[in-house]
Amino acid sequence: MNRINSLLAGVLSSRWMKALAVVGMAGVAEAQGGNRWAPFPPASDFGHRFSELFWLITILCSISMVIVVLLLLIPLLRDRARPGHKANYDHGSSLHDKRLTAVISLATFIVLDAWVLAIAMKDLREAYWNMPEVDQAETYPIEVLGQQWAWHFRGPGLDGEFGTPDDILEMNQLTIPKGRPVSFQMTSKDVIHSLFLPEMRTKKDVNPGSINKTWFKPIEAGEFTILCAELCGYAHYQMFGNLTVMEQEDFDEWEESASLLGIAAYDPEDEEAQWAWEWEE
Amino acid sequence: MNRSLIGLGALLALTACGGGDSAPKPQKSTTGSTSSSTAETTTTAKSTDTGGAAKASGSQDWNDSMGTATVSGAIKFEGVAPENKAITMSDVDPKCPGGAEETILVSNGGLANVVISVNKGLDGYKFAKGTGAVNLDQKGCQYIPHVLAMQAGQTVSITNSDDTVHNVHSYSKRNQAFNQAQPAGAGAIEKKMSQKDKSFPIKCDMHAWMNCQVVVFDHPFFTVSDENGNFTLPKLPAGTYKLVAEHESLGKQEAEVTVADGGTETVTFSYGQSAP
Amino acid sequence: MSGQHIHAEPTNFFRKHVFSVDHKVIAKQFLWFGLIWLGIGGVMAMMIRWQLANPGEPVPVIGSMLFPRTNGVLDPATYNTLFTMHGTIMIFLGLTPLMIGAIGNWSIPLMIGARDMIFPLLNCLSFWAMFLGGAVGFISLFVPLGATEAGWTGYPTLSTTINGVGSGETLWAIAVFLIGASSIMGGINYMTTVIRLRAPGMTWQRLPLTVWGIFLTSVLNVLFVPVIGSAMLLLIMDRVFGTTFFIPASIMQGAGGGDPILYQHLFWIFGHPEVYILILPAWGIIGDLLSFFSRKPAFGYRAQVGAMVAVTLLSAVVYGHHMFTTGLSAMLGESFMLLTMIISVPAEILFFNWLHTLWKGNLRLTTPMLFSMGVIFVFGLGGLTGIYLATIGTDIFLHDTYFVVGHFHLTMAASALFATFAGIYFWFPKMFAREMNEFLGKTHFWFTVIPLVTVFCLMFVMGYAGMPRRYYDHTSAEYLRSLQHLNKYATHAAFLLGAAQLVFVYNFIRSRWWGKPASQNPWEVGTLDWTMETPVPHYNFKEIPEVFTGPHEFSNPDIPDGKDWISMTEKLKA
Amino acid sequence: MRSPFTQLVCLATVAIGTLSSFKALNFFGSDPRADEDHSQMIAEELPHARPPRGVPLTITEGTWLRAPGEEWIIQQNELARKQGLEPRFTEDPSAADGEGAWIDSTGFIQKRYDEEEDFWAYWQWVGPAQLTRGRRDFVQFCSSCHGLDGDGYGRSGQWLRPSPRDFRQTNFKFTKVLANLPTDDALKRLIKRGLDGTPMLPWDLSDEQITDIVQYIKSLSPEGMGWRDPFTGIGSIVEAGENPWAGRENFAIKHGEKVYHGVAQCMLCHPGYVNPRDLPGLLDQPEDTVYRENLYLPVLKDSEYEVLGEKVKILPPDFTFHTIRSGQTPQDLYETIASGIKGTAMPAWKGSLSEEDLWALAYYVQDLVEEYKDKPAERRGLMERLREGL
Amino acid sequence: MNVSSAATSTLSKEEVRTRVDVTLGMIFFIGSWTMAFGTLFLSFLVLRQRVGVWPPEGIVLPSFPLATVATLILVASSLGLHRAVRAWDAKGGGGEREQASSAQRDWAVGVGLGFAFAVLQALLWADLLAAGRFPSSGLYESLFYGLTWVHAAHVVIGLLALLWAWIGLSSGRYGPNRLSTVSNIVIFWHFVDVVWIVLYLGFFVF
Repeated sequence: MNRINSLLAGVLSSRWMKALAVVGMAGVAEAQGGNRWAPFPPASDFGHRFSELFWLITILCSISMVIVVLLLLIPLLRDRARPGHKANYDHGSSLHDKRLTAVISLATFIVLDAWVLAIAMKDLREAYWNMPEVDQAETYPIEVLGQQWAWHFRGPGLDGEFGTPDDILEMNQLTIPKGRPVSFQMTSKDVIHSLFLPEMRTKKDVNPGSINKTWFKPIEAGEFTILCAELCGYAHYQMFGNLTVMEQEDFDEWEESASLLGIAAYDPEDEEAQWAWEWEE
Repeated sequence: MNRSLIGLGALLALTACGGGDSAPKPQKSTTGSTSSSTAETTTTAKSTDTGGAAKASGSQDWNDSMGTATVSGAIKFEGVAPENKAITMSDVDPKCPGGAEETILVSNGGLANVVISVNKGLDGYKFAKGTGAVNLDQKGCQYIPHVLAMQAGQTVSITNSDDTVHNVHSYSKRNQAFNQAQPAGAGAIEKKMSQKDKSFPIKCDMHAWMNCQVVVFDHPFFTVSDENGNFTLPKLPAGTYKLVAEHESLGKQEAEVTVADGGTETVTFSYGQSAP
Repeated sequence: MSGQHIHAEPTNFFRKHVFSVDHKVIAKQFLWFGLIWLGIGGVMAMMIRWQLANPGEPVPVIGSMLFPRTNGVLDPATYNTLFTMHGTIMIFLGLTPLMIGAIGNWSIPLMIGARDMIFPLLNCLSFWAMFLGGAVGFISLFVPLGATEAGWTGYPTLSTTINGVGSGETLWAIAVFLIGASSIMGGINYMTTVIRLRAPGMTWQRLPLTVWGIFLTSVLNVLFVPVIGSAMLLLIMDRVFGTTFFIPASIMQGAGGGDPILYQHLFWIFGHPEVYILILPAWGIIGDLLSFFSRKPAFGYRAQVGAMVAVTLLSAVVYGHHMFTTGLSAMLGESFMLLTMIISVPAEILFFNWLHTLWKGNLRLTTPMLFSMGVIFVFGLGGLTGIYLATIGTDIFLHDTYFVVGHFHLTMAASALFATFAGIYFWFPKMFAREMNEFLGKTHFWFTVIPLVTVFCLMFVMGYAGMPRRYYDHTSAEYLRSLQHLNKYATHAAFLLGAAQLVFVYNFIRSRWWGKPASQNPWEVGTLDWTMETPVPHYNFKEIPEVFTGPHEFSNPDIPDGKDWISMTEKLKA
Repeated sequence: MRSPFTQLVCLATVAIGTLSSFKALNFFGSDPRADEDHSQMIAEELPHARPPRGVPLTITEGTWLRAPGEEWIIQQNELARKQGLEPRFTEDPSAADGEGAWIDSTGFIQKRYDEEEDFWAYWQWVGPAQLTRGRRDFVQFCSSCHGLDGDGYGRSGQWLRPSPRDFRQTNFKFTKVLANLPTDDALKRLIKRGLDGTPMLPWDLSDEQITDIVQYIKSLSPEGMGWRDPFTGIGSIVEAGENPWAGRENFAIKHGEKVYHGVAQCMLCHPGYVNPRDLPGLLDQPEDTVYRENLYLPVLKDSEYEVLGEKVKILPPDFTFHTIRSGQTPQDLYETIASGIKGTAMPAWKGSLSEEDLWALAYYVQDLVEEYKDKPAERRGLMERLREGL
Repeated sequence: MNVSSAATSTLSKEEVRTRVDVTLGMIFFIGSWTMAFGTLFLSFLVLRQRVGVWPPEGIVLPSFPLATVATLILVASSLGLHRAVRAWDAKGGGGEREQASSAQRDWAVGVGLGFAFAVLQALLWADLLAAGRFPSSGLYESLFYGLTWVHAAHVVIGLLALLWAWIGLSSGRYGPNRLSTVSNIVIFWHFVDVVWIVLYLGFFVF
């Protein structure tokens, strides 16, 4: 299995595969022209893993589908009813047929499902569920509050603590540093939303009444998209925002001035505006 | 959806929402509060513009020669006057010189900036609108005067003598509120106060300490106590009046006074720290 | 035999055609009811596609009639209502009555050799409960403050009063509740009928696959529809009586209030079996039809039945894959991923057997056969794309995008719809004693399958490119603007698909009244329904037949008279 | 009567009777743990749990609302005439028992005398059917933030800053009118445009729906306030005249920088964007001029707007950081600057600055937004320049 | 239970077949309804688990003695009806079934206790409402009212069905075939009984 995996990894990273990926992502090149057929390339670490997994499944599924279509087409062309032609009387109940059924089903399961399952599990355990500890200095925590129809983001500011005057509050705009794991805790005021960061290849529902967690590690700086992926009412389609990933030094500067502006905007009498919660481990 | 689908809904006789809202027939104009106005006032008032106030019939037009009596007096402040806190202005605007609060100004036991006016006893007269302008200056990042009393119809002319910008933020109720910027060197802001108005502040948001009080009366019998707390209300007709003294933080006091033609009466109001 | 008495045929119009207890009449009622709702749902789909391709432009032809206040433009609220009702209608009022109500009612007694359902009155009630449900759902479109806008899944807290205090959502929940009650009644009836009223000799292993499919669907109906019924009750209470089952008390602390995620669990405990509720009869029907028209026994009959039973058993324990992004724990997520992968094994067995049934057959490419093969094709596409969604890593990105829309339309909608069409074309001669036009039928097939696959494969591309579903206007967010061209292509294909259904409507109506009279057994198959005269007499079988052979004994060398088929009531040579 | 079952039944019957009579005598009383206020408290915690029956959806009575005066009516008719349309209002002197009124498609405007206040003002009649339509649309679309009663405190409106409008306070920030209250058209424009960077979205509602909603919102004014106050002024959106800098935008920006830091002293509340070493040179001021502390941070300002009875404070935006709420084109910015922002510290500048200065300010602010907002590297450069030598 | 007793009694083959048919349908129905109530209990357990202290502190709880008595009464009612049906099954057969007076008495007592239960249920609600606890007061109230409402709806349906069966019985309309209907209604009533016991355990015991 390992050998197959490494073989696959080799195939996936080969030039041949890249060519295929380029075809697949032709949209990226074409995006300048306004139209695309593919997502923008992943910008988070496990985004790349999931992209590779996607292409693996695509290859396997394409092969399977081709076989199915062939098996439909051949009888369609070869075994049409015509005078003198007789069907083969076969209940498929012989031991041989039963074995064949079992073997082919199992083989399909192994090739189609088990393989994918194994890689998916590996990816999930190594990346997706490997949530970073927040007390690691490099983890950047964010609290997300969804509402109809806007995203609120709260960064801890310079002191690294939530619920203090220097918290950074942003609406429909999220700024995070590049190359550091970003850890999210999120909840919603009213209905269920879903934080969808297409370039980061991540998505997590934002539920009222409970705090949901997710994380990712951006590996490219730039401007990205925030969308809402769970129907949240009338203006669901307008609930989008902007994700800015900054180089660390830009981010430091940004964090400082954002923090200072946070302090400037802090009104101790307006308790209601301070909606931060205790960061849950 | 519900209303968008009305067409189909109507077809199915399932519409649940209110039907069309065709323009209602214009109605006889009544406020609903009291009985309808008389035809006479309607016509007279129609000729005047939005401001023109016509009191009930039976009153006579006022002119200055009708008043010969005078009420004068003083506003006393008992006890130790609180010290006016100094205001540090330079960290907000270095062009402001600094100063102190002017809420309670006491000198020689007299309380300044108290508005004294006649409240009751003028029913028999009809007063023309005031004319002319009253000046409100902004100097040293303070309003001068700190308390301004004026007659409806007069114009307040707000000037800026500072080398900095102010915004004149009026909180008037019956006269239109406004919030107008006034940079250094800009011309005066002229605002006509056409309606009587209870005491309201004018503030500057850029310099949060700046505020002044303005009262607009619909008659000419009002004044503001001077720095020693003295005041004079001249040219009153003979009669019995209720005098009201109003201070921005210490509140209102009332007194009844009766004057004869040509006579002079003295009234003294007295405020203290524990005044109502 | 109880329930097998022959009562006199009713003469009263109401007794005969409206409140009839005869399964054949009820099947036809379900058929018309389902077709009308299918049409309404289809028109809604066309309006949705129009809006997606031309956001904010007035809907042509019907727009100004339906939405006079906006001059025919769909506003976002209306759009939300449309896709909500499109889903609800297609699943609960379109496919369920057609597949389970019409085909189930028609075929079960006829195929197992019974005179009627075991509880005829319950059968009648089942239809009228569904009718009432449909009526309530329809009324919900016109109530003040708007119809339902929370999607066919009706997730709280969007579906609670937090989002809207209008009664549309409440009526929607009541409608789903009533339709659920109808399904349960039908399910109990079908199950008991199949268990108790099989003709002598009709052993479980001679049961046609259609009956097997509907029987297993009934099991799922009886077991899992009550779950959605209860969930709807709780939702109605939340909306009307102010309870807080699904409404959290405070925003950040869950304590003290309800739990919106609970509803998702309840919904998908029902919702995933519902997918199989719609697909199991389809599998059964095409299992039979492929054999019938290949003139070849159903390959691996027992394996097919076993696979369907396995799917039935597994159906309820895989529901978690609908909730990978709601914050399932890692353990639950991995378990559901594994279980979901495992449920593909029965599907693989079915595919293998279907394809093997065709292999070396003698294929009569009639319309029902084409549609059956169409099911293999579209279900193959839909099923394989299920792997992306079963895998958490890819599902995280694809969840709630158009990829999902494409996937479930191919599996649940297109497959079930194709099987339904196959069933209608197949049983039409027996139902209405007239034949449907084959040429129009084949035209219908080709003009359905090609645009349909185009539309939903384009949706795979859209989803892969990151386009979320249930958006009123994909041009509002910059990220999606560059995908708008895909929407245009999809809409063109969808309109073609819609137009193709007019061929079916024409064919159906023309054949119903003016078609060629049908012979007793035009398809030359041996199941019990085709052995009786056409039209089917009142109370079906004067004498309960005795069964000697299986349903798929085609091309058996032991068949007498040199035919390639044998009636189930005949005996094989030797 | 001897079987144990029958005995059980008898026992149970006796028990029921006893219990029922105890019940009638209130023998059980209420639970000692019961806390009178507690149920109240929980009910308050769950405002959303209010059963929908409690939400009235139909308005049975029409209402008089203040309308802009005759000038505006004539202006509207002029506008319609210019667009080649029928005049919007027709004067009918015989209407209202000969009192006369201006009639349009939705209702009519009349000049009415208020006896109690002794005042003449223009009033508009809004019928119950229109209010009901507006009410329903309001509940459907607006109430999640603005509350079912228009109190600005719907479930989604909580914790939101800037907070959603409480329509009972009749205070609208971005209507861009010089008077206290906006005309219907100004409000409609605001609803259609939305406010950038807030959940107040551009609403894709039909014109008719928005008209109804606007009428309903106006009718939420309490007695003697807002559109029920005879003395309020209602005005149209401030008119931007000829753009004096057309074709010379670069000069406008330069000049705007001077106005911003100089005569208008925007930096008293907003941040300054020039290093204080360079400021005297820019403004022709003495070299030793002192500027306020923390020149690069905006100053928190009071506002007239209340949330839960407390006045909230508002931070003037840093144009290189915060999102401008009401449009970023020079035209939008001109309108905002000229008319001020109601209820906040931002005054109206029209009349206080020359048109040239106003436009220059608009161009300068637009330039700040374009150059630095969401551009981390550029903004960092700016901040470094500002801190230099400090 | 009825099936087995019927099988050993004097019912004819066709009667037994009918009994099996309808009882099978009833079993499927009960299975279905078990899922429905199972869903409600699942919700109950999930929501209850979200609250740290159960029952929540500081609120008025429904009266425990009242509920206990109600439970006993419902069980007694179920037992009475069961005895009546069993007696008829044993004695019935053909058209010669005699309505034993004890069976009739059991039946009457069973139905009467059913009504008594309904009254007690109403008292339980009245008690709670009088204490100012409404369905919207909190999660406990939501659960209590919500679940008992659903149950009470079944009680009402069950009582109506029992009354209907009683009318049929007393008019002598039911031959042995239709006695299946009566036995089915009683099975339903047992189910209602069991659901109540689970509710009682959930709300008052554990």
